[in-house]
Amino acid sequence: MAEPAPSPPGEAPGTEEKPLLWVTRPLATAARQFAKSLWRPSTVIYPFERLEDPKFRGEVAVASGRPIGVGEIWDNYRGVHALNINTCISCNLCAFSCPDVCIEMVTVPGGDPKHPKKCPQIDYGKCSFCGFCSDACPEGCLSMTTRYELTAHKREEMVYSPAKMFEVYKSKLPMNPIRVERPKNEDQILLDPPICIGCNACARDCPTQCITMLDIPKTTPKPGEKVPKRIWKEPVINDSDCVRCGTCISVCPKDCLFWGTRQ
Amino acid sequence: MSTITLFSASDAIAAFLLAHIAYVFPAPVKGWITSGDVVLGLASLIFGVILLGASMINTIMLIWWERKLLGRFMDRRGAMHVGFAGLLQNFADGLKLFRKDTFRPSKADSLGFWMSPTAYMVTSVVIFGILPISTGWNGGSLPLTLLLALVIFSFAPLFIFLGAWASNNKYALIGGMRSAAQMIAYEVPILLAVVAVVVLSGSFNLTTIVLEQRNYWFWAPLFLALIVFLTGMLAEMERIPFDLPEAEAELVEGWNTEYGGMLFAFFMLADYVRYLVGSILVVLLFLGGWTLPTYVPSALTSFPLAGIFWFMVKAYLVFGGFVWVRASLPRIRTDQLLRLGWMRMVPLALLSVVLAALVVAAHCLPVLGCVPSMGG
Amino acid sequence: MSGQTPLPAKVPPASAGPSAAIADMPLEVIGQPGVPFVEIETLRAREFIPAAKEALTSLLKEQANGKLIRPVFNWAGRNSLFPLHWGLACCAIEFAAAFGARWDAERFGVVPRSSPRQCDLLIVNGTVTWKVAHKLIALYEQMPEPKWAIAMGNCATGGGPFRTAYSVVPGVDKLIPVDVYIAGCPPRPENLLDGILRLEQLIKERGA
Amino acid sequence: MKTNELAARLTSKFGEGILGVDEFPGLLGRVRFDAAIASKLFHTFRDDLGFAHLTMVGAIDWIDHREVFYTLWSDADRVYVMLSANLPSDAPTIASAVPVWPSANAHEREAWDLVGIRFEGHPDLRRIFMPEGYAYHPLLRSFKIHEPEDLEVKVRSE
Amino acid sequence: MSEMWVNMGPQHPMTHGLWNLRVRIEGEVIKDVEPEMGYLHRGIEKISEDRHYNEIITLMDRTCYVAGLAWEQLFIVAAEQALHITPPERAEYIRVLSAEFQRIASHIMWYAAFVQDIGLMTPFLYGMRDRDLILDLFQSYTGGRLTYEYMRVGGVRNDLPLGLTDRCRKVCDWLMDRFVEYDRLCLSSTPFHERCDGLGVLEAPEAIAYGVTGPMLRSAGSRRDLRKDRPYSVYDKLQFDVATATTADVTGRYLVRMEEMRQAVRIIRQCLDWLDDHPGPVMAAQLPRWLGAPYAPVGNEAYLLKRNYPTGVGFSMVEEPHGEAGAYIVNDGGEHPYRVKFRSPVLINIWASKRYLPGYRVADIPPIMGSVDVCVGECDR
Repeated sequence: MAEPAPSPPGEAPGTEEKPLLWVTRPLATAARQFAKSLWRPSTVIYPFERLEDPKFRGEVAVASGRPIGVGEIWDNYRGVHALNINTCISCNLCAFSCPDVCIEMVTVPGGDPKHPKKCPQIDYGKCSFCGFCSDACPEGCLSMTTRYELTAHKREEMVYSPAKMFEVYKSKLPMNPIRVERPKNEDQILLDPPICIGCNACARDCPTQCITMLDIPKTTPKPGEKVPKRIWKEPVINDSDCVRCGTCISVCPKDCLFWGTRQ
Repeated sequence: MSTITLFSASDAIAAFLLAHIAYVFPAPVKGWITSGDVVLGLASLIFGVILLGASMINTIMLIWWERKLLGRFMDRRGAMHVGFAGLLQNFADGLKLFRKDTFRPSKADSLGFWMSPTAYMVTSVVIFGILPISTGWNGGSLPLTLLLALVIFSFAPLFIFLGAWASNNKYALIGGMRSAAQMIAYEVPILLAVVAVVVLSGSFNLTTIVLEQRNYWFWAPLFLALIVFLTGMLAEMERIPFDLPEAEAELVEGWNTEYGGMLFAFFMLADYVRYLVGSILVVLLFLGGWTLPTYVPSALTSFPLAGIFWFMVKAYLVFGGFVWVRASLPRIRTDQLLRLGWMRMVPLALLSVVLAALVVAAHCLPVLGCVPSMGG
Repeated sequence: MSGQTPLPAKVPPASAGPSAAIADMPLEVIGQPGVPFVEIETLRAREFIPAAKEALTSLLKEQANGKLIRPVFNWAGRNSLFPLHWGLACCAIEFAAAFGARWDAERFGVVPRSSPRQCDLLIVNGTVTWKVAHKLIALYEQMPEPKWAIAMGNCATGGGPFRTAYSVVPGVDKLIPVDVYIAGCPPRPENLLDGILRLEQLIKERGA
Repeated sequence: MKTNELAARLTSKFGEGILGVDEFPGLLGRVRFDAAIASKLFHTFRDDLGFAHLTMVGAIDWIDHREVFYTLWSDADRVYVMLSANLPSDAPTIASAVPVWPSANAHEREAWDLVGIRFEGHPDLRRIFMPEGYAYHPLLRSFKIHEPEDLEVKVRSE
Repeated sequence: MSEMWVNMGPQHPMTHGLWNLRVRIEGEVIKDVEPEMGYLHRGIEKISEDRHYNEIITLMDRTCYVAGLAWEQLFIVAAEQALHITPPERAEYIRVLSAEFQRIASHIMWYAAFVQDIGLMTPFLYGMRDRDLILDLFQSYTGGRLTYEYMRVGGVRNDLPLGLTDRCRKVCDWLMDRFVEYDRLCLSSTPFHERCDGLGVLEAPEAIAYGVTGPMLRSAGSRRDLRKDRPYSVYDKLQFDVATATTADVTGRYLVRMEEMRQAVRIIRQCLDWLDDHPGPVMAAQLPRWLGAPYAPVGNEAYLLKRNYPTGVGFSMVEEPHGEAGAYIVNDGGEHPYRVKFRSPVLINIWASKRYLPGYRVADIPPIMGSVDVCVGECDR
């Protein structure tokens, strides 16, 4: 056990404050603050003034007695999501990356009947505004705006459909500008060729269309082995287009795709 | 007497009203209605209503004043969106509280629970009624107004304790006990400080006390007594740093924990009436009442209702001082509070009585050429 | 002094009735024995009483329709919402910040009170667990009518990030009726103020 | 003190009771011991080795057995050490550390509440987080997290 | 008045959160206390077992909602140890910068709540006002006011934006002035000393026996600070003093926290200077994407299948604003940790109230419990 030692001296004066005439100093401090805030208290009159207004930024704010602008770099704030439906590729990455499982992919008009277009629908009664979804979005179509007001009378109003989020997008609110860099050594999707049956499921469901089924010359069949009467195809993945969503892995009926690093 | 007093005004109103109401009645009734007794009765009623209205409006303005002041002390704005600068905020609060459910907890004592806020309210308003505010506004110019006011002022612990006990809540009970102990303890220094004033002015009549301050206000010779009186008033009014009975941090809301709705509004309003009364007493006893120093240009004192105006300005400023203290000091503990009362305030008050006597003696000395200002 | 001021002996008939004859007559004469009861006064009374009755009836009717006093009380009620001073979890910090100097919720007459008896707004600011659920209900029931509840933040709205946990109530609307939901984790103080303003709008529309 | 010194001292004193002293990143080591010598070992650590501060008591459910771990801090050596004992799943009982370190009180109640470890000699072994009468020990692997929909059904039925 | 049990909580202005202090009083004197916890038990340890490492960070912010970044750091240190990852140095400095700012914000929050307990209303608003400036800084680089989700396994989410260091310096200067003002309002007033001196005394040997850590222990004269004794992150490269007091009472804890804020400003200034001179990456270069990337679509089970996971254990103790927080992570080679165990300093500090409360009066409970700095989120988890 360490033995008691006196407190080391701090950098600033003020630690040696001692009572002076009972209560005069606190009274004087309060009075000083009173005089300071008589004309302009630090209150932001919210519905009429907003922190993101230019008057609370930068030099103007400093002139009014604050050390820094209150709303400095407001654009980084993580608020309500904006969704650009037009560029959404239905890759499901936002839904997968959501820690709170509040994103549901719902069908929106615009896809072909075989592959309906699905866009995220966010339940703000569960969303924790962590920003993982907008970080994960490979196309940058789901991003977080600086809008923070979101109240509702009914629980159902808290669920934001893609159309509603598209409206937020169209309102041209400032978007969160910080984009997270992708790591350089991303895992790739590799194929286990002997298992592949060439079913085309991965290429069909790939949101970025980066999988092409190419003819693969099969090795000469051994004598007696039956050669199927079809063309052998194998998926080839274009790494630069791949967003690593893993859809192909989940749809593969034979589990022949897996994660790894190509040597 | 040419000046219009509050009572003469209400008398005139009563007579005017009765004369008009009398139109619709047949002759015998008419004669009775316009007789002196009825007019006097109605005049008293109007007098009471005016006093009640004045106390309520003043109280509500006092709450507004405190909220705005406190806001500035705290670097914020306070109520500002309801009415101009939040002036209507407290009316909204009051109306809302009057409309809310008023209910009694099932285990509370019915009589005490209902009675104590009402009695607390009534006694508080009565004190306001008997205090003179200007030469005209002079409710009960009794020879012993000061004593009467202080006596009614000290009824409060009884009702607080009654309400606290009746609500059958541990916090409320502790708060009520603290309140009673604290108020009784601070009666003594307050009375001693008042004795100093009485010694100097020679009267228990508040009007006389104010008139005695025409040469100098009493705060200068009786500075010690003023300090004691202010401290005592803070304790009697249960404000920070002496708001132990309502100490939010340990006793939720203190003795009015179980009260809601209208009864809570009664407690709240009565509290502020008491704050008002406390400020008024300070102005009356030490700050010259409705008078202004003679060097003040007469234009400032000659407009209608100037007395009431300056009196209220002083009272609100005194209350502003209470708010200032509230904004800067922490709450102290019961034992410390009582120790402060008995060990510091009582000796100081005694000392101030001696000082007052010395001042009076100095007046009487022919050497100084002063005229003794005894009597009244 | 004023207390001893004698009654004014004669009140001048400053603004007398409409009739010139009455107006000219000295007031104390009326009603004296021997003075005849003037017909016109009876007429005035007959006019006055039905008029007064009609006015009173229409007032009562308006009151019954909720146009007279109710709007006043509605205005009072929506402009002085006292929330309960109760911190549950993370949102309580933003709740406190909303009462801080920068946002100052007291501007709208929102003053937190510690005793539920004096409150009319329960702001559920945080995660509600099963252990505290019955206490929440008790507090809500201790508040006198009319009362409102705001679910602040995701935990109160739908359980938020903790709704899968074994101990958490997934949404406080399972326990008490909620009037306004506020999204955010936690909501900014502005968002809370926005919710309170929205509740005021709701009270105005719905009446309460 | 080094890990091997600690191992030597403990083994010489307790012999079979010490099942091993492992290297542990950032700590002096992890002492695996037999639950039977728990009380004596605690006294040794506090009185002889100077570990006056018990910072953490926790438990892990390894399905076939449960593990209790204690982390101790020594002001003199400025180092942490971890003690760990394996308990059988059907009777997870170990001597309480409260007589040695009073701070173990809340930790052990938590371990009882969440993982169901019984601490013998604990003065007040009640649930600390979950309400009294709760039927499960939630941090056991056999306890599955409710789906929120299940809970909603439960709420509605209540 | 005879003895009675008084429940202070869970809805009570003194508690600053959801817990219940049952007090047995005789007159106004406390005879015995019994803290009851668990009203905010959210099962964070259980949820963590079903979450990916980066996803647990979102829980950490909510575990301790006044010191989110400190708890993020606590978890990250343990997780990186369990996963055998070394973050770049710049990320470490940014973490220390954030944690120290968080310490100031947390202590200011404590100050605001504490002075309200003893009846001072004004400093509460001053405290909240000054804390908002720090939150503005956090918002400008993390994007959140209270829940940041900023640190990641292997680094931090993004680098500091341009010009932030200057703004931080301005805020530091402003805060140093405000600390003087705080002291003027409290230390210079006699009622404050009458209210706080000699209350809740817990001497060092008892504090250690009862497991009390943090400012409460240092106020008893013990120079124990994990940043010095067992330096994690880059604390061994920074100059600062350990704040201690000798009185072991409420005033002592006040002094320790005030001095810690000044020392934190000192640390922050050193970090800012270093960060200005050393640009670089803020995320470890060699990270498998599933693990250390800023995001990972772990909701997709296929994403997680068929990978080679490392195994390991992580143990970290961090000097959090409330005391010493600990994390123990068992990684048995899966995408989720097998078991996460956190040590909350607040739980133990409250628990020790059985030792330091009896004997005082009911009116002393608010200052004494206020000086503990209660954050129920991390206490109940």
